[in-house]
Amino acid sequence: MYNQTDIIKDTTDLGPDGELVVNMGPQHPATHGVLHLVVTLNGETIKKIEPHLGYIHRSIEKMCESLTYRQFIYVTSRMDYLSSHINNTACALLVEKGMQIEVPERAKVVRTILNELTRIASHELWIGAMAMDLGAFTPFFYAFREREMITDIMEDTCGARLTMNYIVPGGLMYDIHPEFQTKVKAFIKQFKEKVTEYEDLVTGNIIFQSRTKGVGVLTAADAISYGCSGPVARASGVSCDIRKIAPYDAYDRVEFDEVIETAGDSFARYIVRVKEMNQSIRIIEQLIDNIPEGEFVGKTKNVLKLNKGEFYQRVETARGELGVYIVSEGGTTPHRIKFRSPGFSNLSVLDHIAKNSKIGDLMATMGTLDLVIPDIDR
Amino acid sequence: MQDIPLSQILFVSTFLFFIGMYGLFTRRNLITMLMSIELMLNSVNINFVAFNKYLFPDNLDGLFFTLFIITIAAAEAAVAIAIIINLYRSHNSIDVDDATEMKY
Amino acid sequence: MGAISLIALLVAAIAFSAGGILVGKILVKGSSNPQKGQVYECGIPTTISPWHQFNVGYYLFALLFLIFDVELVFMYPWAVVVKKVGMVALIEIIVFIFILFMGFLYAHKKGALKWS
Amino acid sequence: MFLKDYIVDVYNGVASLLKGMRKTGYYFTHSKEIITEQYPDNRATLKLADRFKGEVVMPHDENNEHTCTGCTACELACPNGTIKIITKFDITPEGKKKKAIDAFIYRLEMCTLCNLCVAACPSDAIIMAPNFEHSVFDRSKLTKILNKPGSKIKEGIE
Amino acid sequence: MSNELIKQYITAHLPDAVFDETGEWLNVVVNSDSLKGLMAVLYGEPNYLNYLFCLTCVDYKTHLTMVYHLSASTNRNINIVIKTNLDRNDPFIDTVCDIWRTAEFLEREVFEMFGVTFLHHPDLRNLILEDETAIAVDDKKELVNEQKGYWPLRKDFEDPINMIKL
Amino acid sequence: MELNENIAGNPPFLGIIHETPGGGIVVSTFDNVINWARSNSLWPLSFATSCCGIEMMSTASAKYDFSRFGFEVARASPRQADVIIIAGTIVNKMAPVLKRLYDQMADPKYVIAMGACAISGGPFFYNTYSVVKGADHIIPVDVYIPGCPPRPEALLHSLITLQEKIKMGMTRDQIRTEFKAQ
Amino acid sequence: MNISSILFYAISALILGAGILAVTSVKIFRAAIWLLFSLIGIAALYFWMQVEFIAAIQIVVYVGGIVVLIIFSIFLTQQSGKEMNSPALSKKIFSALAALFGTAFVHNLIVHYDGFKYVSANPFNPNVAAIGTQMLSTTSHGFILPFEVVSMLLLAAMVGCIVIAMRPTNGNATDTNNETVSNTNTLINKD
Amino acid sequence: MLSLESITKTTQDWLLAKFSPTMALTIECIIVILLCITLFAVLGLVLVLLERKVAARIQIRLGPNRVGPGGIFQTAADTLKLIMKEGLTPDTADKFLFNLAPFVVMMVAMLLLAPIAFAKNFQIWDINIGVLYISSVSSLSVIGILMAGWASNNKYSLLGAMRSGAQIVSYELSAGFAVLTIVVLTGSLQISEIVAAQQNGWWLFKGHIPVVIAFVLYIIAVTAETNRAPFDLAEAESELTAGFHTEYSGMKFALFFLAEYINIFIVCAIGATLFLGGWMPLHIGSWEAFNHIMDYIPSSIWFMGKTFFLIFVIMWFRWTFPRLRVDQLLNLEWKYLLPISLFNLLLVTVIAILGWYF
Ligand code: SF4
Ligand code: SF4
Ligand code: SF4
Repeated sequence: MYNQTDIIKDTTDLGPDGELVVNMGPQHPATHGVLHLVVTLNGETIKKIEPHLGYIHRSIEKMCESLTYRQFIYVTSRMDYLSSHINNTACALLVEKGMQIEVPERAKVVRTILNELTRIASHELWIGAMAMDLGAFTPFFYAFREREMITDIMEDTCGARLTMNYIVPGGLMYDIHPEFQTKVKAFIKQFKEKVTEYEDLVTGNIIFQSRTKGVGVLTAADAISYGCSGPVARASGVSCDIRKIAPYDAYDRVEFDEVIETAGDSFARYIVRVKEMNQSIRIIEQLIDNIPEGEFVGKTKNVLKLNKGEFYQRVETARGELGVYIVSEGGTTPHRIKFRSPGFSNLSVLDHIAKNSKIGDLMATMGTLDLVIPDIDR
Repeated sequence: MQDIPLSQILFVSTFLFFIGMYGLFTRRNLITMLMSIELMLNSVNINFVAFNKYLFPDNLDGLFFTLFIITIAAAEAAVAIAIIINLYRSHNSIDVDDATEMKY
Repeated sequence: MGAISLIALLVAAIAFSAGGILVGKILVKGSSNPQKGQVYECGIPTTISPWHQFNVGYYLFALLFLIFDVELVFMYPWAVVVKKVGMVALIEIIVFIFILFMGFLYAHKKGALKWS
Repeated sequence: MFLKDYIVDVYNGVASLLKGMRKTGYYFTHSKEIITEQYPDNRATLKLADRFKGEVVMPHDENNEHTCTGCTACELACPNGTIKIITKFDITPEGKKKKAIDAFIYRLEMCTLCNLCVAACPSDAIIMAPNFEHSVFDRSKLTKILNKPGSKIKEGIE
Repeated sequence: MSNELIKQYITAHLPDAVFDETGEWLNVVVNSDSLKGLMAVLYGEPNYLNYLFCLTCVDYKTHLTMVYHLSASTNRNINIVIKTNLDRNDPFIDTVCDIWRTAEFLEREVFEMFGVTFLHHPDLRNLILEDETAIAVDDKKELVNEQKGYWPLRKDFEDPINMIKL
Repeated sequence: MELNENIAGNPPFLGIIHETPGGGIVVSTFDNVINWARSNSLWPLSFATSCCGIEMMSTASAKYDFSRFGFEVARASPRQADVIIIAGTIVNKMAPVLKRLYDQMADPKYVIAMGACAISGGPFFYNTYSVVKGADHIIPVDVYIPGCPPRPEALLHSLITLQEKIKMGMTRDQIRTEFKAQ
Repeated sequence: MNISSILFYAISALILGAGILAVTSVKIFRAAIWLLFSLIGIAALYFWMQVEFIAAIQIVVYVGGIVVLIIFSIFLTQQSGKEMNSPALSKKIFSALAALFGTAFVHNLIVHYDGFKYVSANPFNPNVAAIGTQMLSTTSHGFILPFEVVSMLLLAAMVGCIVIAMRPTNGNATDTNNETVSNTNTLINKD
Repeated sequence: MLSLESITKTTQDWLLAKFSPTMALTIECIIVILLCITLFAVLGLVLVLLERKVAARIQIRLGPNRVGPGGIFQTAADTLKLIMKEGLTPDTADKFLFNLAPFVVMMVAMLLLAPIAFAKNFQIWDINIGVLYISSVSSLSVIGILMAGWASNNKYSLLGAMRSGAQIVSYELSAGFAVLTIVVLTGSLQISEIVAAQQNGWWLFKGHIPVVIAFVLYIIAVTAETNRAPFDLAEAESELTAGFHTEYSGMKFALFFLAEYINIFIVCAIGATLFLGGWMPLHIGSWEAFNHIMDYIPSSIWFMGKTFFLIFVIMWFRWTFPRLRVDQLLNLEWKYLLPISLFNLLLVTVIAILGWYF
């Protein structure tokens, strides 16, 4: 039934003297899903890492070719499920761009708030998972406590906890929940109180610092060459925040800083994400009291048809730059759709920066790259 | 305890010594040879302790000898293994047959 | 009780472990399939046995450990009598530790304590 | 100086560790921080968000009537073929033929809970319900027929 | 740096490049032979279009089109799209992964999804689909594409076993 | 809306009501004890392929805390795990891996299919060339919990259902006939 | 036969049996394990002789140190799962004969020697305090000088190990990490 | 009075009066065997549950609470399940060693119980080399781990076992030196004498800062020796799936699991004995009334209380800290702990010789 051979060829060749070829993944606690790394070890030192993808390749790009422009959005929440709102936004923006749909202000602001909440939620989860990779279990639970608050807000407004499908071409699917603003404010208050806990438990911890500082160093030149984006590139000193470069939704009217570190090591990537959460809070604070009244969805036709041509939309997800590239032949379905996923490029850098480090370092490096495998495999 | 005569303990150590010797003769691998040598050293230790216990209980000289033998065995094992590892690095084998053919 | 108790403890350990394992063996019958006996490696079939030669980086530490362990051994009888013997013992051990500490510093300087 | 650095190193390291231990110690001693909701025991009080998308249901009123006209807009809107509508033709009392649903087959096992069908339905015949206790031993139990047996369309809905 | 300058620059380098400015960004259609040279030129001074953020392929039923999205890492608002058309029956092109390391994985993906052969690619194997069709490619393009036919993202792709059409 | 109301065909809620299994199945006390132990100590394999895995993590987190049931000892090695929670899509390349993991688990072992993908391919049923249309094509599944993703409470519900199934001490076939008849 | 002698025979059987297996086992890792059991048996024998201190030392140094070291070096230098090629049969027989002959000879010696009769009136009292006192004493049976010399020996061994076992060169192994993308520029220039 | 001392004494007297000495000895042995097995089982159950509860409290959740009142039967269910689970042996493993390893680990754990003074006059064997016996026997446990790791024929197991080997042997040194400080102060290796020496105050309080340092070093070293987080590299989940026991299932796995907890108990018991006075009640200098009240608390409670306090500390470590990397781990031992403990030992010697302790 499955055209699949049992043998992965690359593992058959014996390593040279004293080298051990170890498969990490697809089922491995640290690969965050189903990444398969073929790691060549010399003692504890990594000599080579070869990623094998496709264990969660769900042929989304093929599938989207037969889905209409309203339908294909739901698939994208399943791609990078930790940034599902942002993915949805990208698709919605693209359809709006292709059809020149006017989006009401209210929808724009709400989208921005939701996107930032999603970013915080994603980073929270990442901190937890990353700490877990490094062997500290407790921060995971603290991080999830805050994340649950966001999930609650999402659930109230979007009706789902993870895969929202709330943003539709033209605006939002339905209006925000009446208690949305109070809940978000409560969350901001709690978050500001609790974020110092990470300082105590993780950031300041000597073990954590010694495990991440100077580990997996990525230079700016490499970051560019490998096409890295998002926190990974910003930790290496490359400015690449799409929210600044090509503002969408309400990003052009909020003030926030693009967080840039220059060390390029795992610790810098960690710091970038933590600071980014604070920036997100800043953005939300600016917008939450100023949600304009009005329609939440613009006028759209019942059947969406993109103009003939090519469209590209970039957004900044929690992991980096997501690009959606659509070739339209003018029909109701895309002719070709390509998702430029941030994780794909960020993953390709793994071999380069984790080589000649220890197995333990691989966990730190991989953790700070923040890979979401379904996003990479699509 | 005293129903076991000293000679019985000596038999055991003798056997052990010759077992070690057999190993030393038949093994061609430096590590296994080292292991055989450890056995032989241990049989000597048994003798020291037994003699001390049965024949000269006034002093503990036998015990000290054992103690020092163990010390020296440890130092010897450490250095031997360092040499073996070094040998392995340069010749990729720790077989005595290969080692004897080596050109220095 | 004396040494007999050690034997009793050994018997206890064996009885405990063997008992548990045997109960499981007798009462549980598992299914069998060809994959079950294979070595687990994240769901990918293993192709090279780890019994293939393998570079352990730790032997240098084991070497050093052995030396310090022997030192430790000599310090036990010393520690027992040090209060009785007094100053002589202190000087003795200072010399003893000093000499070994030289070795330690040497190892440190040579980078033997840096794990590569 | 070497020795000073060494001692400062040790001191800082230990201090940072103690800081972390203080935090965890705090939580250990403050049981009011525990946030666990005990699901099966709190069923009575568990309040899900109204909008929570648990499954698609078709509300029936007390006369066992629903408002689905069988227009198949939901079927078309559904991205992954979860809904299958089998229509039949009822004979109204006036003797006219009228399209109505025979079976509204909904395969919960496939539904992505994306809300597109609900949004597409012109007569609000289906809604999302916050039910989540669906676990079953047998997959075929998850294929449901949403219109209740013997139900019919509400008067005046076209 | 404006589109105009880039255009001039490209025209100077490749007189037969075709420009298309109807879309959001400047599109350049070039010959597949000259693509690599153009890329190398754009990468370096004075353009510094050194950020390849998207590399993909589009199947137009008559031909395949490789699409490269380039940008300057210093100013990500300068974007340029370079396209080149390939023969659908025997698509091959020079790799760009010695210019951008990210291209290595992206090209592997395109290779298995569309069957485009990238010459001089260091490790052209399947990345996502099953590995059994791994093949070695060197300069001779005759050797390639043993996995003929299983190119999922081509438009005429059929897989009656695995694919259920709605 | 009242929970679980008017859902046809669902077994009665299992977490609270303990009905003795009928159907003329003789269960000795010893078996009862064993089944009690097994049902209360289900150690999951840490295995998650995609989005549903995040909800699984949420279930582990402090708010839902599946450790209350004794499930928290997530084992990375299938040898020590009792239950695979298939949290996420299974694709063709993953299928043999999943099968191998299942095969390598020590008996007794259980499987929960979490989410639409694991049950039927769900969102990726049509027009995909690489998705397995239901994990039960590969390994036998004990409990299905639909949703995309199922919320943590739903996963807890499925675990309770599984516990109940184990306590019944019936085989898969027995269950099928038993519940078909209902 | 009382418990004590039963124990003695059991321990002897363990020592000898494990010893024989240690020198004949074809798998080197197993050989190391058998050696370990033999050494533990010897420790047990010391226990039986009530010299607990030496028994503990035996375990600490031999089992905790030497055998672990041997195991590590096995991994480094061998294919630990491979069966070692066993020596030629003739060699085996010859060695066995030599060993047997030696055993018989010594056995004979022991059996016929009767100088073992001397038993002191003092009880044998090997407690640690006594050992410590004797070790630190400077009288005729004191071992203070050997004690100090041991530290020299250990120092020498440590220095020797480091000199021998450290890799001669450490330079090139460290930094292959930084072969960055900068080579791409050169590639382009070539084009 | 509720004292284990009187119970043992009565039992012994009764046995000797009733039976011949050999018989009495045999019966005593049987009692010891049964007691130890029970202790093992109970300790395992309690400690695992305790760990899970502590973890839950730290992690702001409830922890097991549905099996029995407050979840107290949770570990019983786990154990029963593990016993009733199939025990697998990989085809390619070295079956003999694979099956032997859990026994070795178990035997080591069991043997370590012998010299522990659980209460006043309640000790299986007050061996005269007490603490040395403990160090020597505990160094055997590394063999069990190496055996398990190698015999599994699994890469993760092997890597885990190697790490564990290097780690355990390294940390044995500083544990040994920490123990030595107390030996220096007491002048004896025997557990009973060490406890007796703390009659008028625990060493932790009597011995000034150096003993406190030794105590800290001891706790760190034994945490590492028992492969507990933050030193749990041998079974580092995120790196080596389950480390050296990846291939073990069912009861054999349970034995490793159990032995780990028993080892924690033992090292904590030793720590309590050495530094916190074992079963000695808390006595403060000349506060007669206070000392008297303290004496009313049974000695076994004192002992268990101190031990469990140390166990709690070790658990607290585990749920707070990230894991170290293997080279950092070795660095910590060789660059920090070892020199500090050497130096500390000298300090303590000076204190002991000059009689500067209370
Ligand atoms: S919710 Fe979405 S997937 Fe489910 S039936 Fe409606 S449209 Fe289809
Ligand atoms: S549910 Fe609504 S959309 Fe679907 S068939 Fe009925 S009326 Fe039409
Ligand atoms: S069922 Fe939905 S949430 Fe779960 S894995 Fe599939 S797509 Fe993701």
